[in-house]
Amino acid sequence: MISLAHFIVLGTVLFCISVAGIFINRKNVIVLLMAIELMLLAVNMNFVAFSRYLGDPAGQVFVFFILTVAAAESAIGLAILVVLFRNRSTINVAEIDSMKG
Amino acid sequence: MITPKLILLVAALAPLFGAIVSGLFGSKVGRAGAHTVTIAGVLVSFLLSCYTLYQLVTGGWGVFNENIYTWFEVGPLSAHVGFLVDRLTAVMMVVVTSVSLLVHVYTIGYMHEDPGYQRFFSYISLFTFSMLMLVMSNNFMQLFFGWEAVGLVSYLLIGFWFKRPTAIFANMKAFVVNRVGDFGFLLGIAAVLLWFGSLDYATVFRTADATLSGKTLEIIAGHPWQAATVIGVLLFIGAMGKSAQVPLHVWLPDSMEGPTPISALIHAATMVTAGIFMVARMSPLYELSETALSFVLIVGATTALFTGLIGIVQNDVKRVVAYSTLSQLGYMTVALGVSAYSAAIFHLMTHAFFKALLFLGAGSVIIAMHHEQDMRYMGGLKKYMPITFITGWIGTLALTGFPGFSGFFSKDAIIEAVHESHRFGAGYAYFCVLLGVFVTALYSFRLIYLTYHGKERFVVEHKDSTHAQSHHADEHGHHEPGHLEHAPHESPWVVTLPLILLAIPSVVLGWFAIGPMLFGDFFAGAIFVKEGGPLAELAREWHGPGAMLWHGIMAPPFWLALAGFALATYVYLFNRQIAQRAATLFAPLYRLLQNKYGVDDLYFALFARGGIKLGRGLWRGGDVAVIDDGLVNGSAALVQGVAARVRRVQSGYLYHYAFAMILGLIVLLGGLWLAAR
Amino acid sequence: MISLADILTLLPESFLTIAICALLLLDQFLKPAQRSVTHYLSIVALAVTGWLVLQQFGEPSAFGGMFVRDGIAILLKLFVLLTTALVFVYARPYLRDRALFVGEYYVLCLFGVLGMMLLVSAGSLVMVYLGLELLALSSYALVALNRDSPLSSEAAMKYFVLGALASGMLLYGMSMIYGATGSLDLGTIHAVTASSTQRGMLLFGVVFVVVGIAFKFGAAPFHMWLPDVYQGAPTAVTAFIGSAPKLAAFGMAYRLLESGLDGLGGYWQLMLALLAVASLAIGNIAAIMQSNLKRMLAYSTISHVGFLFLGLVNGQPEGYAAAMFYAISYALTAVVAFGIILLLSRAGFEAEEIADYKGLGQRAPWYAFLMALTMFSLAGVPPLFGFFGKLLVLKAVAVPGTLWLAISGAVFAIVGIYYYLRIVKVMYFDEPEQGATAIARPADAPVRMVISANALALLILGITWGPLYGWCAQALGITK
Amino acid sequence: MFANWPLLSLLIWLPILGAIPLLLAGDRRPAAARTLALLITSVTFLLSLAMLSGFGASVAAAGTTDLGLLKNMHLQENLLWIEALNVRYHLGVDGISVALVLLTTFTSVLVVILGWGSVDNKVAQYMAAMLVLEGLMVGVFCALDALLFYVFFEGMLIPMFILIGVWGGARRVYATLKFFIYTFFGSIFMLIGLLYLYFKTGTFELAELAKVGLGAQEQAWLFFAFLIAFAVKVPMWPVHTWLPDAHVEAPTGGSVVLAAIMLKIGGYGFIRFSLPIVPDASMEYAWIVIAMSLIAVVYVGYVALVQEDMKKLIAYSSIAHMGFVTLGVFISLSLARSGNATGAAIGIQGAMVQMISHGFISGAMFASVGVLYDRMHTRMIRDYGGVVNTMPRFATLFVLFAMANCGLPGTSGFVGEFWVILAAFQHNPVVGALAAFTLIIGAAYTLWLVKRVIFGEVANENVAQLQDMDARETFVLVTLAIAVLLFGLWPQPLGNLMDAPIADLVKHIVISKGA
Repeated sequence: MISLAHFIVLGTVLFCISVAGIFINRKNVIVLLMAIELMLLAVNMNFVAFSRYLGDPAGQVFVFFILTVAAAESAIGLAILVVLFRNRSTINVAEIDSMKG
Repeated sequence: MITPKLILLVAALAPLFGAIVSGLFGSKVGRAGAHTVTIAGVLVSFLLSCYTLYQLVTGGWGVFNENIYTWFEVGPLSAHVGFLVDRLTAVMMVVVTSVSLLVHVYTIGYMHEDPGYQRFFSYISLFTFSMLMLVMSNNFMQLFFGWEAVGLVSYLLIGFWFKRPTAIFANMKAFVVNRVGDFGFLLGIAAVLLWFGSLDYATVFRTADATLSGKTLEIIAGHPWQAATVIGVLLFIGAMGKSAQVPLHVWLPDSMEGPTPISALIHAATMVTAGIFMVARMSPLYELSETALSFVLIVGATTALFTGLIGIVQNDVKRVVAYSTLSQLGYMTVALGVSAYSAAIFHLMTHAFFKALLFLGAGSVIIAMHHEQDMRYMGGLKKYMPITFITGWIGTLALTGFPGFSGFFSKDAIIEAVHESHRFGAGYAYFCVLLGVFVTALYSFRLIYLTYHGKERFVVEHKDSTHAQSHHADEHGHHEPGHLEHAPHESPWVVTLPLILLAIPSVVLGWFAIGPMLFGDFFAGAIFVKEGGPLAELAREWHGPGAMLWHGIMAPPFWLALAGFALATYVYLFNRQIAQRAATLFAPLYRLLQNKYGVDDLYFALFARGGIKLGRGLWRGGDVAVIDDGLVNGSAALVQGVAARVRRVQSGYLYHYAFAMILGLIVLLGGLWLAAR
Repeated sequence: MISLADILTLLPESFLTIAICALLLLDQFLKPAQRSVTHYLSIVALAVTGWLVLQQFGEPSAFGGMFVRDGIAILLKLFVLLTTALVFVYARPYLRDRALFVGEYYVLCLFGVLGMMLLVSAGSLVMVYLGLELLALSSYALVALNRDSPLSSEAAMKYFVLGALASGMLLYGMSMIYGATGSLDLGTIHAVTASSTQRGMLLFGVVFVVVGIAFKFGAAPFHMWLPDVYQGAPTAVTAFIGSAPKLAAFGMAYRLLESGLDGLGGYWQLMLALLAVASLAIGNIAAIMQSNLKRMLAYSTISHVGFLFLGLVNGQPEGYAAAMFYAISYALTAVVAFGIILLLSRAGFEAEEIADYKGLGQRAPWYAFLMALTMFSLAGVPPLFGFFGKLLVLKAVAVPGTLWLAISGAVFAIVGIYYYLRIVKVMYFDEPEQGATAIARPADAPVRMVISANALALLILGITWGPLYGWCAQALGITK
Repeated sequence: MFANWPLLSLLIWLPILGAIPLLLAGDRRPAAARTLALLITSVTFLLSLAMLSGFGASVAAAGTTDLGLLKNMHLQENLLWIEALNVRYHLGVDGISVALVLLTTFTSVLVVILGWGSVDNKVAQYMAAMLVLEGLMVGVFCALDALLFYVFFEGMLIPMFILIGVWGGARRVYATLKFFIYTFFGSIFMLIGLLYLYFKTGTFELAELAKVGLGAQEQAWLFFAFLIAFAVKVPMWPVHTWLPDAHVEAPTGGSVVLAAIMLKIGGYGFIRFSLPIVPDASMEYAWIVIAMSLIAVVYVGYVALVQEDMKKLIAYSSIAHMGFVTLGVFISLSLARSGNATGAAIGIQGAMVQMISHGFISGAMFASVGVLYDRMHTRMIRDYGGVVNTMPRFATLFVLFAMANCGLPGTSGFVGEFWVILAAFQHNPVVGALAAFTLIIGAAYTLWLVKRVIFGEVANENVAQLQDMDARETFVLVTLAIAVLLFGLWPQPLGNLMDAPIADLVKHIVISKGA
């Protein structure tokens, strides 16, 4: 029998993975975008689990919103990525450090 | 309506008027105008002073004590300007105004070439005013006013020739050393206020005994000091400054950098005696403390002897007289120390005249020598300037206390008084004053012989090339020593007249003044002496001046003076090599005297140089190094340093930024965890 | 069920939405020469929205409490609109010089405004999230507005990634709170948290929510995006991001923390206190070393956030009022600073290096004077507006228990004074460099008038700030 | 006739608003700017004289609430400023303030006249800054609401910052930043203290704050908050190092204002804040202030002795003289507590008189240095010597001011020092002695300056070229000289002015407010 706790743990694990993905990865910006998606999904997991457990649909409605926004977000992210590549001809995270201090 | 108040006011303010006119409008009124108005002012004040004295002596007036103007009031405490005029004050007024008057006249001749003519007259009139305010004061605040005012004028006058480096050094030295005295003086006043709650003479003197008895001040734990002693000593420190008592005597000889008239007026006759007057005025306080009086006594005795010794080796004619002034001031102080206040005042009076006479005489010589002051280049002047010569002798005889001359009476009275006294230090003092007599005679006659007798040690050469320069009194000392453009000659009447007028009291004053002043009740009410003061002792065997004269010839002082005279005569008139030989024979002693026991050098090294070193240390070490560079700029630098590090955290790398956020998150979680449990 | 009342309540927002769409369409049919039309129309739109906000049609809350319209919301909205309008005015010449004078700028800004308006009157977590994202997404796009600038795109990327990370965390926190309280409605959450005893998960969520808020504000250590974005973004965009969103951020914080999680005040106040001190320290210290004015202003923003948090830490109506006042005063001040940068810059010259301001006092005395006013206001020197913001927040913490916060605030204010004075020094005490021409373009007379009015307002509001604070207090139901 | 005028507001706002037309006029017509500035300052001065008209008469029932503070406040204006915080625009003057306000308006006129010739770039701005400064300073002395006071107190920094920074000397930037940050550092803690008091009382009214009871711990904190603020302003050792730099770099007018008025605000603050609000803590920690003051007298005196820069020397002497102010104030506190009301009154009177007279003297000294600087463009003592030969009139006045600076009786410099030393002696003879040490060291550094600058042979070509003062300079210095002598010979008016408030203050501080 899978209890709520399992879902929460799973969500947490996913969340941590995505976070790690964001600050451990030093190669590719695309990976960052994926990590972000993953993070949102982790959150969705939580919401769905909770809403199911609480028997309250609102949580799942929120999930829809999140999914929508996520889509828009990644769209903008990719757009920025394109612009960045146009200007820098690289998407290597370790090379975008022209502003510091 | 002529009231005493009006008379006194006019007496005090007339010189001030003269000073203001000749000072602010000197260019308008011109030289003649300047000296006319100032002399007129002083003359008025002289006549009124004489009138005042007359009225007080004949009992026309009672003691005058009124507040004229309220200076400042805080709650119950108030500080006034007011006059307390009794016989003591009146005597001082007469002395001050008379000498001042003569000096004014004398100045016409002495300064006639000087560009600062009006300025000079303005100063000496201002001085007269300040001195009058000092002696006429009826409270401590005004006393301090006058005290500082005369100091200021003396500062201005010593530095009158402000181009001479020595002069502007001397006047600064004089002022600062005097300030050391005033330091004590002001504290003394503060102490008076502390215990009496008033600054009025009358109040303080009336309640002195009752108020101070049993009062003590304990600064070092376990060493309570008597209130009376504290007040006495502190006030006397002020007197030591003004009256140039050891160890604050160093400024007086240097003050000779000023023009001779003020040496006579300020640094011999009047200002320097302010201290003496002050102590006499405070007799009701001093009588309450044996300790304070012993202190006074010892300081005075030391001054009397040891400054006199220096006089022997001086070559500058004015400096010899200056040192003799120091030693005479010592005598007066000794008199104060043995509570023979009236003797001190008496000597103050006689000394004022004969010392002024000596100074003015020296000045007359200096004029004749075209501002050559070194006795080694004089000699044989008697045939050139008879009047100066004769008056010089009179002054010297008075100074050395030749029987019959005024100095004799006043000085012998002091010596006798010391002899009678049993106060701690009296023995030492007696020794000092006795030996002092010999020393006095020695340097006085040395002066006379080197100046007026013997053969001329200067050459007269008629060079017109250097003629012009000698016509600027403030530019002298430039020509090579002992060379004069034209022969010395007697000074004009404006110079000689004062000499003559001063010579008269120097001779006769003693005869009729000593009786009432010392042994009569002349100063009754003004000066307060406990029972059994030495003068009372003397009074018992007092049979008039004649007897004193006779007795004086028997007494040791006379013989000591005679010895000094003889020695001087032998050495400086007949056999001058001995002087050199003695100098070489007692070289160490000679050198010791030459550089004044090294006191000046010591002070300069200790206080002037030391002060500057200390200041620099505090500034560079304290302000600049520690506070500014250390704390102020240091903290600034610290922030900058931190900032430089903080910057590096902002590395520009996305993953570092993210990492920072995660770190923050973790910290918050941790903090929460800590807070929650 | 959407009732008419709900629509009425949301009339300003609805109007703005429609206006934006209309502008978007219209802009397509305009020649570049006619771009001004968009400009003026968008300002008009803002003005009308403001008017509608003032009218307060409909009920004080709509959609079952998802949307609340209380005094705070109204006040914040008004100032958001005002600030944005000012930004539009100042930005115009800058944009024109740079081929950035395009409809997108206005549309995106207006979307951002819409997001802020929703955010400040959010009554439930969903609304908070939506408003936030609407603001954030348009900001990302705005930062990258200048497609040919490497810096802009880099800034945009950083902003985007970190922003996404932050909103992810916020969402995660929200999910926890949802799980703990079983509701997305802030009112309910408030009720539950006030009572509920077992708080483990709730607190866990609170931390993430606070992180989300801190990021939006740019409080250390969640400030890393701020300097780069401020510097990288076109100044016109920086002006927008640097001013109005602070107001929205306050609204968000107020909604989440006060309306929602008041019951846990003790905990999040502690966190905010830590963040406040960190921001004060890092912001003020790092600003000293900056040579780029926009970057310096970014750090100064961080330090100001630190001050603003002091108000929140207090957790009383007075504290919130102080924080709100602070946000408003900061927004109105910062917009002047950016405005002057905008005015001084020209085609090919960004006027964003501090060195560019050497001798401005001689080259353009009036601008220099306005800039000086702004700097003194930011530094918090009386009698300027900025001082009273600081006064109020310090007052909020100058009470037993949090005195240490007040003192640390004071200490860092001293550190901070230095870099503001540095600007004044550069403008007045340094000689202009060779070739630095006088900048005063006759074209922008109206702009100059507006910015002058805005800057002088800092002085005048410094003397007559009473009513404004009165509104803030009233909005928070303080009766004096 | 002025009874029902908002006179104080007029005094504050006339100069400040007057600055606006000046700024608008710009540098195009410097002559006009100068005239206008002179006009405004003179009118302000005349108006400020009108303040005196009401004095002697007791105050209308307006604020006769409690001991001391409001009872003696004339010309009160009490409006609500910030209703939400109950901050009031409350102005009023008692004798203490009146003296300082008059000093301010008087000095400002002279400063404008001084700037007439010596400032020739950006004249309008210079004059405007001066005017704003004047208004704010008047405000400080009139404010009866702590926050209002603080606003004026801090606002002053801006014009002064500009004055030093724009018209200053070579190291002006360092000096002016140092000045600003130093002072800001001091005052910000006072602000926290005030806010804490507000938390306690819900008001910034000084009169109320003076009444509120405070525990020993609270008082201690507040005392030190105030101490930092005012010690920096006075300035007291060891937070004095901004002053020499500021003075050296500031333009003549700036130095004059700084020395003559700004420093006084520190002393005024001690009298208005520390003593009435936290008397017990002030009593307990008086020894700290006394020690600092004595260090100022002795240590700083020695430091002044070795300065090579005239302005620095005078700046240090200012610090030493302000030491007497703080000394007098805190001595009198402990005297009052030990039941010696007279001594206490003497102390505070002395401190106040010292403030006023130092205003004249230091102002005059800096003005004199300015006169020389305008001719020689150097402040180094070694570049001078024998000035008296070429500038006799100047030399006369300079010697007079120097004498006043070493506290010669008959000059105003004497009065304050005299009283303070007497009071100090009553508190503790050793303290009195250390204070009296200024007689020696003060004379030493002042006269040495005179000796090196004024007297002696003409030192070099430049000195030989010197022209004596023109009418304008003469007017300024003579006016100051008259003031110096007048208050030296006739200080009673000051006494009468300040007697009542000081007596009440003494009554007030005797009462402990331990709560």
